Amino acid sequence: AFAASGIRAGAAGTAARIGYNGDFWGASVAGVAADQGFYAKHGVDADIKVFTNGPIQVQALGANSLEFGYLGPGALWLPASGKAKIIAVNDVGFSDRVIAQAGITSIAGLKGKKVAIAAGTSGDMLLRLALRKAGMAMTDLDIVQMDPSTIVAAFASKQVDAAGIWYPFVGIIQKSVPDLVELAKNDDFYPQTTFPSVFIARNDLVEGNPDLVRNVVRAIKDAQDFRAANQDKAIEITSKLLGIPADQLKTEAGYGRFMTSAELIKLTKDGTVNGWFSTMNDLFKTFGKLETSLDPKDYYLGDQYISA
Amino acid sequence: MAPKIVFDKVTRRFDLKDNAFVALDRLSLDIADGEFVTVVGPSGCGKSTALNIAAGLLKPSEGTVLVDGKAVEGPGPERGMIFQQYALFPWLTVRQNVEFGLRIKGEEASRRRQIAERFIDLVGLGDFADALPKTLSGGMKQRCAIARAYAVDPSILLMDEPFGALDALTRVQLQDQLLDTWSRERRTVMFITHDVDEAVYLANRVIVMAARPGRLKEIIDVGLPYPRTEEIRLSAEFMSIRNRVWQAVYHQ
Amino acid sequence: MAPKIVFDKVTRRFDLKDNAFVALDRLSLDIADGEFVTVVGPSGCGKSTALNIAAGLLKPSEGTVLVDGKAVEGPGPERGMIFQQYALFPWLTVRQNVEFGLRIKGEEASRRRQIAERFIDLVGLGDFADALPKTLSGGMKQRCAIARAYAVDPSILLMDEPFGALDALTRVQLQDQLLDTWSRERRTVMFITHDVDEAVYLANRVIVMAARPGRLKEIIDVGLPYPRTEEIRLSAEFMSIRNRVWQAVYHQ
Amino acid sequence: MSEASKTTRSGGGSNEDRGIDYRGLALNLCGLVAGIAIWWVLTAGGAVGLPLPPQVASRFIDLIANGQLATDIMSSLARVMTGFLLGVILAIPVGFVMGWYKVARSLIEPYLQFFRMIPPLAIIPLAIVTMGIDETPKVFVIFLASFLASVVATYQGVISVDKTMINAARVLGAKDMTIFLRVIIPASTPFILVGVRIGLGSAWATLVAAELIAAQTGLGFRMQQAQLYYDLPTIFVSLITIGLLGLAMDRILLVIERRLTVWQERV
Amino acid sequence: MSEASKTTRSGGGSNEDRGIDYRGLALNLCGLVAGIAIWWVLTAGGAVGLPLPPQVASRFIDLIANGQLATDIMSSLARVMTGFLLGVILAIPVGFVMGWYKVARSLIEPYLQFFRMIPPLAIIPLAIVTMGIDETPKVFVIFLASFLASVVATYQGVISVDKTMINAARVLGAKDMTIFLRVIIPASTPFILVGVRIGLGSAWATLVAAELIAAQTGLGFRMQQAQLYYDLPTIFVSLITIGLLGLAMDRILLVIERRLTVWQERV
Ligand SMILES: Nc1ncnc2c1ncn2[C@@H]1O[C@H](COP(=O)(O)OP(=O)(O)OP(=O)(O)O)[C@@H](O)[C@H]1O
Ligand SMILES: Nc1ncnc2c1ncn2[C@@H]1O[C@H](COP(=O)(O)OP(=O)(O)OP(=O)(O)O)[C@@H](O)[C@H]1O
Ligand SMILES: [Mg+2]
Ligand SMILES: [Mg+2]
Repeated sequence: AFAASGIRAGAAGTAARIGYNGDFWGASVAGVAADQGFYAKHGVDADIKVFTNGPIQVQALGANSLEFGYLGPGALWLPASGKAKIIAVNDVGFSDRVIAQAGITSIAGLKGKKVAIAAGTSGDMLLRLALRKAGMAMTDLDIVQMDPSTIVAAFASKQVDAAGIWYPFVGIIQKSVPDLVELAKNDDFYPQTTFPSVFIARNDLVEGNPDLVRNVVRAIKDAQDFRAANQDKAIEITSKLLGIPADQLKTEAGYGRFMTSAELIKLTKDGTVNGWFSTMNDLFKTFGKLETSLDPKDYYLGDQYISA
Repeated sequence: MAPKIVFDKVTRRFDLKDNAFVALDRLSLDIADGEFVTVVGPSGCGKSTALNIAAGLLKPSEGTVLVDGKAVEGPGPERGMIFQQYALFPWLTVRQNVEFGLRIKGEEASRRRQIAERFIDLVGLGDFADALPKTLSGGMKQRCAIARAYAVDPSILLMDEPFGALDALTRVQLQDQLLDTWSRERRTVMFITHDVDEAVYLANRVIVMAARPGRLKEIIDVGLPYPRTEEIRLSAEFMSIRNRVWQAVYHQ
Repeated sequence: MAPKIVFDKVTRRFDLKDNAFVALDRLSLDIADGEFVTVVGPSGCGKSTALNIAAGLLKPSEGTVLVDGKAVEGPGPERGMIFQQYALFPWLTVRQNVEFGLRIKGEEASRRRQIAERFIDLVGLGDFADALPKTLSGGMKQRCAIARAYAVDPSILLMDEPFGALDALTRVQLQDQLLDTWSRERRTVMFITHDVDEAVYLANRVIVMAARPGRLKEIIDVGLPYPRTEEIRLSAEFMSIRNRVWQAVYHQ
Repeated sequence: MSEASKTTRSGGGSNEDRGIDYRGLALNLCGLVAGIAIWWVLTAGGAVGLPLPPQVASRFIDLIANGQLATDIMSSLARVMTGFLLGVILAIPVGFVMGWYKVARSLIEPYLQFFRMIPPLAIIPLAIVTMGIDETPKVFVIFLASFLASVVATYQGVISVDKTMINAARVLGAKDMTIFLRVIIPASTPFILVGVRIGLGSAWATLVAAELIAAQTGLGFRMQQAQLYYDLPTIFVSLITIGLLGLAMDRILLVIERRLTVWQERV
Repeated sequence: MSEASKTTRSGGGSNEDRGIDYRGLALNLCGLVAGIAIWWVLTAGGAVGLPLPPQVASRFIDLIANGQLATDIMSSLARVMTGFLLGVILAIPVGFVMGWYKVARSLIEPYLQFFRMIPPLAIIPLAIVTMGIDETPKVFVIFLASFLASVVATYQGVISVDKTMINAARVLGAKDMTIFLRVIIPASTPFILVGVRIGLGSAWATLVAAELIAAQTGLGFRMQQAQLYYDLPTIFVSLITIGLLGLAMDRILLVIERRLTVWQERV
């Protein structure tokens, strides 16, 4: 079937292996670009490959098994430590939440409570932001680390008091715990701090094959504009690509911005995007994930995105 | 008096790939309480098969074996058995092998040890009580199996070529010991042997079997008095019975 | 002529927990090419140990065994062996067991089959050529082991109580067959038995061993002419040698 | 009396050797029905966060209908079969060498035992770096799991072979290679088959980890993806398919085992 | 000539039975040195994305110094030991029941084989819902892995026991329970120990999965956390510690095995 394997979009052009994550935000641009022929249009013979997470794609880049990839916000420290270059922002996420069992009404109320997080994910980071805002530290809580899908089971069976997690998981938990409380969401920190997802390229390509990078960025931009203009169609394409029912993707898509390339050019030009990355780096540093980071200028190829 | 063991038209077949092989064909035989019968017959004539059925280790395909009037359902400690291949427990020492049955009987440790000691000495393994079976010679293994069977003091002894691996002197000693306890304690003994002399020397009656299919051929009453002595062994009567058995086994 | 097999002060000890057990104490013995020696002695006197050392399966603790003037380093197909416990390969049929050595020798399939057929018939297992060992009676297993050893046609035959589990008639037949091929093909045979009659009937010389420690006690020349017949077996000379051997074994 | 108390048991060879064991199959079926019933009762009671059997069944039908299940099965099966077969085929000679040559044992064994303890997940980064992201690293991870599980059993099989069997072969002129092929392997078949069956379990249980490496299709990949959306019916379809395929392969091994070990006397 | 060509081999019992096998240990050491050398050469060559041995060594020292390694070892060891012991202790009677009673076999076995194929990761959500997030589900996941791996071997051990041994015991008056304890268990010790050793591997290899469940300390937990930060030295410290602890436990099992199977004739 269509969903079955990597799709070669167009026979002609420079070959490029492009990774993506198997969820709506990770897959929609790659899916749309392949389905609508945007890669071919810009002379890229794309071989798109699905991955389960970003760090594996960085490993694959490092092993020369991949040219381009996709990273969620939790993995942004990888380009920040020089492991890859960001060639475009995909979108910013608004699906993260800090949720708590009924009865807990504020972040302050989490003191000493059992809080589940999947370490290094955007849910983890949102919790940390919320704590900082409330003048608390992680050590004030009883943090338990788990796998994201495990948090669903743990929260639903009331094994934990709170969690840093995201939609669609929050929606699923709501089915069994309808009275859960949302203590924090991404919007609370927008626009100063937000969690962007990005497209990346292998370091040596940027010097070695700038044409290919430019062409891929062009295809990405076309796909972003198509996605923003035809949301239902984009969902349908992604659903077919991933073999996941459209309604599940639709829920997920409800928590993004669907930014156009024009918007992103604007945000890049006024430095907002670099600001996001700097804030992320600061966060990573306070979490102890990074000791030193590169300047976003050195790994986000904003100018290329603008000019492509 | 009711017989102790009754073979009632016992047939045993083994399924082979294409057909069934008849190892034992309608064997009927009564063994009286306190009787000593020996079984002789060519290799593969079903001697071990008959003994295993009496022990309850093999089910007859047809017919029944009764012990004390009750159909045999399985093995029991009142029927002691000595296997053709010894079947010692390789993880136990000689002493532990001999004590195995006593432990099951629930004998307490000191008594167990005492009984085991006696039978180990009886078979001449006193110096090897703590040896593992793998360190024993063939004849020593066989003697250990004999001591193990004797130790539980069963009222019926089923013995499958128990002295086959023994040298002549040890063999004569154990024959005499066996006859001695048998006559004192009135056990019932069914004893397979290839040695016609031995068969005649020990038995009240010699059961002669024939092969293909395995079946009863003839029963020969020995009728020599007990205790049997070296004198009897050399007597003309012994010789004549011995020859009759030989004839019965090997005459077409 | 140089002897075929030389035991030169062969000692074998087994390590036990606290001390070493001497199973064989400085055994020295020459066996001439084409000679038939039988070994008798009480159970546990080191007969199997000596045979295993000659086969190259056991290393002597001291001393050497020479075959054709060369020290034995390990087993070889020129020294065929029949084990006291048969040691058949349970996953092979009778025929495959007998063919095993031929296959190693590199005989081609049709010839292999032909040779195997001959020896299987010789031991009377013709109808059981395709049976697995677990379906054989004790005596049948032993006969299969005999056929397997004969089939590779070794110039030396080391036989550990090879006829112990056979009925008297089969035993006599196999004795005569063995003597027949031995005298025709001038094999060297070292043959362990518990049966003094058998020892005398077959041998050029009877090696008598004693126990604790296992050692050579006496070598008795038989000196009866071949072919040996039923007549010889009944002769007074046979009887006297038989008695000498018996005395040697069981006299203190 | 004799006719009345006639016992007709077929005897020595157990029934399983030939034909189909209907009673066993019936009991298998009972077990299956009972299992599903327990699942149903548990989930209907709402106690456990599991999907109901009919939900899973309908997802099964969907995934069969759109061909996705067939594709996933094909790619996973290919990976598992390749990795598993390579693993057990290598385990047999390695187990032999370790059991037979003491030097080899001292050199190799600690490494084997060491790597047996390492979770397959930890091997993945290394596999990607050295083997890329195509089929090779996936098959390798599965191969490693089944190899490491089965080599212990083969090794133990080799050292448990009855010494007299080996002596018998040596006296018949067999050299090491022949002893290995014609004595050690058949004599340790029961052990080897334990190894093979445990290796099969390890192979399937490692599938999900293997398909973390840029799999495009496969049951393990599908399961991970469904986990992103907490799509329990799909997770269950994958799990049940993995379990059933593994079970079927195990049954085949069992039949092979019966064939290869008819010579054993059984309880 | 006899004195000159004297061969002094200690004989029947192999040297391993008593005392320490220095030659074996020396070879073990050689293997170890060679392994580290290969690792060093590979990483120094820059071919593979691995940390250098000295980096790992210095991290080892750090983690020992600040006590973290000790804490991690203690909590992981407690989990693995409990789960593993429970698993193998249960596997022995279950293997016996399956090997001995045909009805039980038909009912239980398909489930065992089915669950053997399921990756431990998939069990975790269920374990959390039913057992919470404390030690119980972690131990349970490890228990399950070692149980499922070792039960196959025990079962095979039971059905491979020589029939004549069982007959000998029955003739001496033994009933099922005695036969199980005094015949089946000793006779199938070689198989059971294969099961136990494979179970040990599964237990350690499952540790990482188990410590996904809200662990606060532990080697698997530490490794996952290091993975988030791409902290290769720490990952290696955890892996090596897991491997070494597992190896040490395996050695202990091996010694126990030697003790329990002195009665076997060995190659
Ligand atoms: N499990 C089995 N399957 C098939 N055939 C068998 C089985 N057990 C025994 N037989 C056959 O039954 C026949 C009788 O065997 P049995 O062991 O009773 O002989 P026996 O009289 O004891 O012989 P021996 O004196 O050689 O021990 C033999 O031909 C043997 O092949
Ligand atoms: N592996 C071993 N470990 C310790 N002792 C052993 C070992 N093998 C044999 N022995 C001892 O060596 C002695 C001689 O054994 P061997 O098997 O040679 O006797 P044998 O003369 O063949 O006796 P039989 O006629 O009973 O077969 C015995 O006392 C036996 O206990
Ligand atoms: Mg018999
Ligand atoms: Mg002997």
